[in-house]
Amino acid sequence: MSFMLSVVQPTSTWYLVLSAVLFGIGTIGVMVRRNPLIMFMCIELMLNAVNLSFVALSSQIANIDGQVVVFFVLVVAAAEVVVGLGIIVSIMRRRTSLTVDDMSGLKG
Amino acid sequence: MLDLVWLIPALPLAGFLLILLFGRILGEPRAGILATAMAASAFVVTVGVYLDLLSRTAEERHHVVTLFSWLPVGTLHVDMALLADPLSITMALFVTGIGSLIHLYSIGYMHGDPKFSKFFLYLNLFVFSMLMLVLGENLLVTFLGWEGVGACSYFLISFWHTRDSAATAGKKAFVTNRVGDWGMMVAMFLAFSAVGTLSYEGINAAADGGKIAAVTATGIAMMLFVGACGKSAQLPLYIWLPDAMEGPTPVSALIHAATMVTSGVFLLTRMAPVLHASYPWAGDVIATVGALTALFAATVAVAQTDIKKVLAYSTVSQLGFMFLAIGSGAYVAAIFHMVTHAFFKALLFLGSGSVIHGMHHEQDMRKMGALRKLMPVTGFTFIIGWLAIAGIPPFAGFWSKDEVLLYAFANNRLLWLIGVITALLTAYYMTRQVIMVFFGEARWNDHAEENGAHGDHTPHESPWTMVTPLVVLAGLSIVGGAMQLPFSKSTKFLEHWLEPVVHHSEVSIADTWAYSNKWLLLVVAILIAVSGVVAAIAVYSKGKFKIIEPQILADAWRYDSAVSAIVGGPGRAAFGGVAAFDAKIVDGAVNGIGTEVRAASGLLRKVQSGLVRSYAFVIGLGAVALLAWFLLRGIL
Amino acid sequence: MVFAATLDGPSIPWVELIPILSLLAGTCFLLLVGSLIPTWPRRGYAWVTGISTTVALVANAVKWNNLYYNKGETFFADVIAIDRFSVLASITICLAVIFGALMMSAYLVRMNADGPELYALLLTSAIGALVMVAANELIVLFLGLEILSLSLYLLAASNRDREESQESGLKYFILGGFSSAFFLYGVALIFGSTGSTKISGIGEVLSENISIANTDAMLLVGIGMLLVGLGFKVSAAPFHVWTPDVYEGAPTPVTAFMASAGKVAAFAALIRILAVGLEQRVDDWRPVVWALAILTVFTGSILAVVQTNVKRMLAYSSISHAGFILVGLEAAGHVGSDGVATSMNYLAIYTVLVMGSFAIVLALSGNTDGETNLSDFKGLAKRRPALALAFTVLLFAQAGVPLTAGFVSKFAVIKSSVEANSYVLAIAAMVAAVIGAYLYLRIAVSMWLEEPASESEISVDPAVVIVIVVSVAATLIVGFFPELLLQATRLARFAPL
Amino acid sequence: MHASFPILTALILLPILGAVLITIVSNKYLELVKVIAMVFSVGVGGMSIWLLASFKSADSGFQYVSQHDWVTSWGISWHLGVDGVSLFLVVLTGILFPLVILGVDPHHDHKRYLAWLLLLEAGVMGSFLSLDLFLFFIFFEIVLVPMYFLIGGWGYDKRVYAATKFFLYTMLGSAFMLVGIIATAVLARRDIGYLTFDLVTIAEQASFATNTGRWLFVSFAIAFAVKVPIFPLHTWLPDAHTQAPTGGSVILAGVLLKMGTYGFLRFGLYLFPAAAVWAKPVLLTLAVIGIIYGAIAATMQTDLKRLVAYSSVAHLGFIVLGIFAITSQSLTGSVMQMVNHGISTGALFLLVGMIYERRHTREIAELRGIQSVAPIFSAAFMIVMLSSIGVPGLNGFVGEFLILIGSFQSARWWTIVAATGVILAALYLLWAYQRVFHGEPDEANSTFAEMTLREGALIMVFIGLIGFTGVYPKPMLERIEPSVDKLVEHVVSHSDYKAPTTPKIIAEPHGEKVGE
Repeated sequence: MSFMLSVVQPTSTWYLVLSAVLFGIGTIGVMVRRNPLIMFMCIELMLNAVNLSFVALSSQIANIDGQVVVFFVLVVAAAEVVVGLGIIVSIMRRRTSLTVDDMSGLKG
Repeated sequence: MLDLVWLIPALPLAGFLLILLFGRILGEPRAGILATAMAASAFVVTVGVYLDLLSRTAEERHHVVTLFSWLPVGTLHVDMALLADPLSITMALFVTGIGSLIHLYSIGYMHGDPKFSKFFLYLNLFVFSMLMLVLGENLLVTFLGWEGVGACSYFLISFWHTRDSAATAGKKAFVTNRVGDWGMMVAMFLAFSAVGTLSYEGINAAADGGKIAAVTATGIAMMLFVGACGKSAQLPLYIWLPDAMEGPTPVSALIHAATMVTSGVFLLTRMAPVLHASYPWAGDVIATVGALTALFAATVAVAQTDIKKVLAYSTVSQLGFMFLAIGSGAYVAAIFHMVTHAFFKALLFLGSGSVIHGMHHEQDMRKMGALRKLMPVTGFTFIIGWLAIAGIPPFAGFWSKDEVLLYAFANNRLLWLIGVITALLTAYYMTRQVIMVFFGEARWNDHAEENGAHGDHTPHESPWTMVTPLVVLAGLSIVGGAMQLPFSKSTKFLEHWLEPVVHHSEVSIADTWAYSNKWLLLVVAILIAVSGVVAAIAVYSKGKFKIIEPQILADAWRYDSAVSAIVGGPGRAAFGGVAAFDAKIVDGAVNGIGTEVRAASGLLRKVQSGLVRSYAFVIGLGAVALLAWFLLRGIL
Repeated sequence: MVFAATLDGPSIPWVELIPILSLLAGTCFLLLVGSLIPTWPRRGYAWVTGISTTVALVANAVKWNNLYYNKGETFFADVIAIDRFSVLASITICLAVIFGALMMSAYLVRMNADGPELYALLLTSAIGALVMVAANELIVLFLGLEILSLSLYLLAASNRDREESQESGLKYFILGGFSSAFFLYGVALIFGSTGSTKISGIGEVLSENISIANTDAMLLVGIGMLLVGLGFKVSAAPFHVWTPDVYEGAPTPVTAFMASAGKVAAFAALIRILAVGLEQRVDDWRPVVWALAILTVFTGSILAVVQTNVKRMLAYSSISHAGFILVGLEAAGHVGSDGVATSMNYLAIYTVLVMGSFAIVLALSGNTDGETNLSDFKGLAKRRPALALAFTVLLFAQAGVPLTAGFVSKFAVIKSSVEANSYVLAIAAMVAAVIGAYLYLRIAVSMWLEEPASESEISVDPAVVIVIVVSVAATLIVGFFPELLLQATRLARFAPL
Repeated sequence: MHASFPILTALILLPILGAVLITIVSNKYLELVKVIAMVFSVGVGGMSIWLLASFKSADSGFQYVSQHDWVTSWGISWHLGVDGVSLFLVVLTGILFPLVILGVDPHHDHKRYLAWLLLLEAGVMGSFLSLDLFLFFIFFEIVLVPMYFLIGGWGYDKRVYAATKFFLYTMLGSAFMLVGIIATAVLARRDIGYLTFDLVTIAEQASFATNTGRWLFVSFAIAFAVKVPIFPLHTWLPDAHTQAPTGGSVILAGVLLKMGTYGFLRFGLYLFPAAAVWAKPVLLTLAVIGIIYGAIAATMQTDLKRLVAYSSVAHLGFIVLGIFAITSQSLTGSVMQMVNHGISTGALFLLVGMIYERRHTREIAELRGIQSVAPIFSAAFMIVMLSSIGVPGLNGFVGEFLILIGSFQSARWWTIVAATGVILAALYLLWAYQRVFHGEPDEANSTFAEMTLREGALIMVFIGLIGFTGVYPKPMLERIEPSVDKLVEHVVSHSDYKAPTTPKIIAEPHGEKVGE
């Protein structure tokens, strides 16, 4: 019985895999979505996936640093939100609807 | 006196320079007189040198005057040096002698030509080059003259360069000669690598001393012969000479009859020891080519209607005789025939020139006739020349030609036969020419209109400047044979004279059937000549037989036209092909790379679509590639 | 362990921080006083920026002098490394900031949009850059990177009147964030596999090859992720895609700055990580750098061939320059190579060249900041010969023509590459350089060999003149006397190695 | 001038100074600009002649050497020197430039034109004088810039294309050489003990592994082969020559191409003897191909200038043949021919330029019968042409003959084929001459102006050189030969090459009779 349970007992590997999956989702999201806000969220998703693996790894190798990192990352992410939204808003000021595909004047 | 040998070429050179600087100021006729004076004084100096040589013993008849060191590089030492010995002085004598006569003649002939002084400029330059050729102490100095005469011949053939035919003829002459020059250069290279020097002394000494392997010697000899074929208009390179008649007639007389064209013969005589040291077949090749050329040209001469063309082909034919002699090892005979030929062929050319001059530059013999009366001196001298070349005793040509045939017989009877047939034809076509020009009824009146000539176009005798040379040459053509009479050792003056030059190489036919029966051959030769003359008279004067002048002969067996066709057709196409290859393929590749890069650029641009998503995608792809690599590294 | 049981933090060596602090002070001053006093004397902001940067520069110079006999050390519990390498990079960056400020002032004056914000952003990004080059700790490095990038995003988008500026800002932002995520993931994985985020620490761990729970693969993947993130910042193909668009769209002074300071910082970080942290894993990353280098030189030079916008051309040329620096980096992956030094050498020279070039573009680009087409350069030799000559010098320098700094830099890189026996890479790079030369020739042709399209008077702002003169002078001086620079860059070393 | 005066350095720096001065002087004082250009170019010319006069002919080593440290951390030094091989190229450079500056009018932008020309002169001088690989490369490469602007700025209709092609093609070549140079220095460090780019040090002290040496040689050879140019890398040349302004063409043909052949001598044979001997057959073959191919291509050209350009391909083929035949005569001939070709072809380009000035066309088909209207001009052209054909007594022959007779010793069959080139040379030049100068002038050409005094004086200098060198080459030969012999010895001692020997017994000047 306990053996059965032990199979479903999540190990750090599970978290790593999960974070990898999340990261992948985020990546693909950036590649396929058009709406800048959603792309932006995908990036946030990627960052948080990384946070997850930091936590998992730090517990795995018994090193607290990894968990400290998360705070830094969160701060950075917050800063990014500010900047990103700033830019998006300033663009929105000229045009009502926006997909990044509209912003393809520069090319070649 | 011998040390003054450098004066011989120096004088014409001075003349050249003077006319180059002051030609326009001098103008006509002073430029001509100056040039003639220079040539004449060169002749005087030559005579002096000749006498000096004569006063020495045979061993001492050999003097080198080194002017300066020309090309000293490593083991190669080439001096600008002149060699005075019997052979070179013999050549120098008749080059300067006949040269000055022709200068004199030209004063009259070129009268009124706008480029009068330039003509003499070239003439003097030619004489200078020719003298360098014959007096050169080593192959390279000779080559200097060799190319110089080639260039002058180019200038003079295309002297009236506004005539396209003249321009083309000049170019043809130069380029064809270059083919020969190639041979001569290779010969020099071979000689240098075999002997380590280019001086005749060195090479000939080595050859006599058996220091040159037969194969090398043969190589040198054959290459020299290639050169000779070019200059001396032998098959297959003779084609330039007939066209060279585009030049003024004095030029034809001087360059294309008397002097330049014989330099091939001279060269081979000069290098006789090498020829002697080479395989026997080398001589046969030369003799055969000579004989064939002689016959070939003679047949062609039979059907020519241009007064100068006849003489041109006859020249080719006579040169053939000389090579026949060389190939048979009869160097003396070759030189002998060369000298006599110089006399009578110069005479004939000048005569024809006088005729052309008198006929207001009409060259077609069909429009001549009965000029004997109107141009008595010209006619008389021309007839002498005719008898000389036809081989009628006791004129010069008879003796020399007989000598050649004698050696030919001793060497190879088939070649002798060819020679005899040639002699027959020679007598025939020369007689034909004399009849067409000087006898028969006058045909020039009915053609006068066609020429568009105005006023009085009755032919007239030429001025004294032109006639005097004719007389002198006529005299020489009569007595020229005296320098080598077959009667006894003592009458063979030329042979003694040239002895120090060719003694190692000259064949001895003393104990051959031919020698013992030489009088018989002599008689045969006479009969041949006479029959040729008679036949011609029968055909052209008496009209006994109908005239046979097949077109194929008039067209010189279509050899020349065939060559032109090949050069102008496939040859030119091939050249064009190369040029196209260069533009399309070689350069095309270069430009192709350029366009390829541009294309690649255009292609890669597509990636820069400007779409953020696709950029992210590219980055993602890159990331995947990198990770793939690292994972592989990790797993392996 | 950074955080000991007691709570006294690590001692702070303020002296070492003077550069960063002075920049920080400058920023605060600009923002506070700028918001309090609305109207400033002309170019006042630029002066403040310049002064604070100069202070930083001087401080760095002094530091360099002190470091002449020792390589330097690390502070904050080995988080910040002040060594010859970082100081050299810092000096370069400070120069870039000063140039940038000068161009910025000219630009804003012309747009009459002078204000403190952009200068503040300039300074903050400079701070980020300084942190990056000195960081001996991946997270600190990440922070520096983000400070730099965030400021640059804003700077790029700063011209609200130009669609392109906005677009470039957005693109840069999205892709930048995207790539930093990769970088961060890499950090995480390396942390997981080595148990350390200190660059030197990682090096030690790997050299002692203490085996820890996780597999080697994790470390390798981590390295890959790091390379993606930094490859993006240094615009190495295929992570270069953003460069042309952003460079073209951003205001010219900003382009110049991000092309120089941004690249220096990113490369410094990359070099430090690879050469110090992953020294043991040379065999893993060298082939990748090799491939990236070849890909980058060719992408840059080939794509430049058909461009018609000078700013874009320069963007592509900067890509191929990045390729050349990677060549140097690849050489650094061999034992006893001076690849690091030559790469830094290249970066320093490249900074000058790119600054000068963009300064000239700025001088010509008119009030809308948009007239940067090749056609706008037609017949420049007839309109402003001096300007044309200066640009020609800078262009030929970038092409690597001898007696210019550009040649020195290329020669140095190729030399290290040859010394490292990577001949193929060296030859490939040189061939690419030839292809690239075509681009410079095209500009030269339209300047010298074509008739001017417009005769309008070109007025060059004195600030820009300074930049141009200095950069051209530097180009030629270094070109004729390479020793001056070589002596310095030769000393670039890491602490605490 | 006393010996301690750094004349070689001056030869390089003076033109640069002149160029700088010209750039400073305002456009308004055009005459001043011209004067400056004249003074400096003539000054340099004079110095080069002084160099020639005071050159110690017996000395086979480098003379007037001046050496100063430059980039110490890379072992690069400012190392100049002149020997028999480079002497006459330097003199040629010194003579050609003033002639071009005085004799050819660019028609517009004199100031820039002259400045570029002087820079070009400095570059050319430098590459002939450098004894340091790095230094040589710098000059070799820097030359492209002024030449590029000369072609592009003052050339004819397709100038930009030609200039760009020239620049990129040559630069691509030197790209390989740069890697080669660095590799050479780096690899030589093992034998020498320290890093140096000094040519002499490397050539004398370093020895490369067989294959390494070959690779290095190839990397150099590519650059030189492009510069010479050797078939099939020659196609930039016709374009560049045809589109360049007259002055440019003269310089290009006169001295720039020689940088390639000179490079083969100095940095091919001298630096990598073994590899050079190894590559001998290939280069000989290419040279011979170039001779024939260039001549054939020249024959079919319809553009007079293009024809001359292709003739250069053929002539340089001879030079390369001589270089890689590696005999005393062939090498001396090659050096000789470098100068001769510079004079003859330079003069040809001048004359073609004069034709263009008068008729504004280079198309052979549009020219006709000029000899009737301009005899003196035609005479000048004829003389120059004959020298280019290689008629004895003119300079062209001396070099050509020495090359051939020398090559025959070590490369018999190549030489025999190459010698046929003299036939073709006569063919294409005489044919062109006939089409341009012979015949009746049509009315377009009937107004063809006779040579002016200035032009005449200009050409006379060339003709004088042509004549003198052809008749009395000894002064040149005795200065060239010692260095060349030294080079041959160097090759022999550093490779398995055996210099051919000619039988000494009879090799005396007109040797005494042997046998008898």
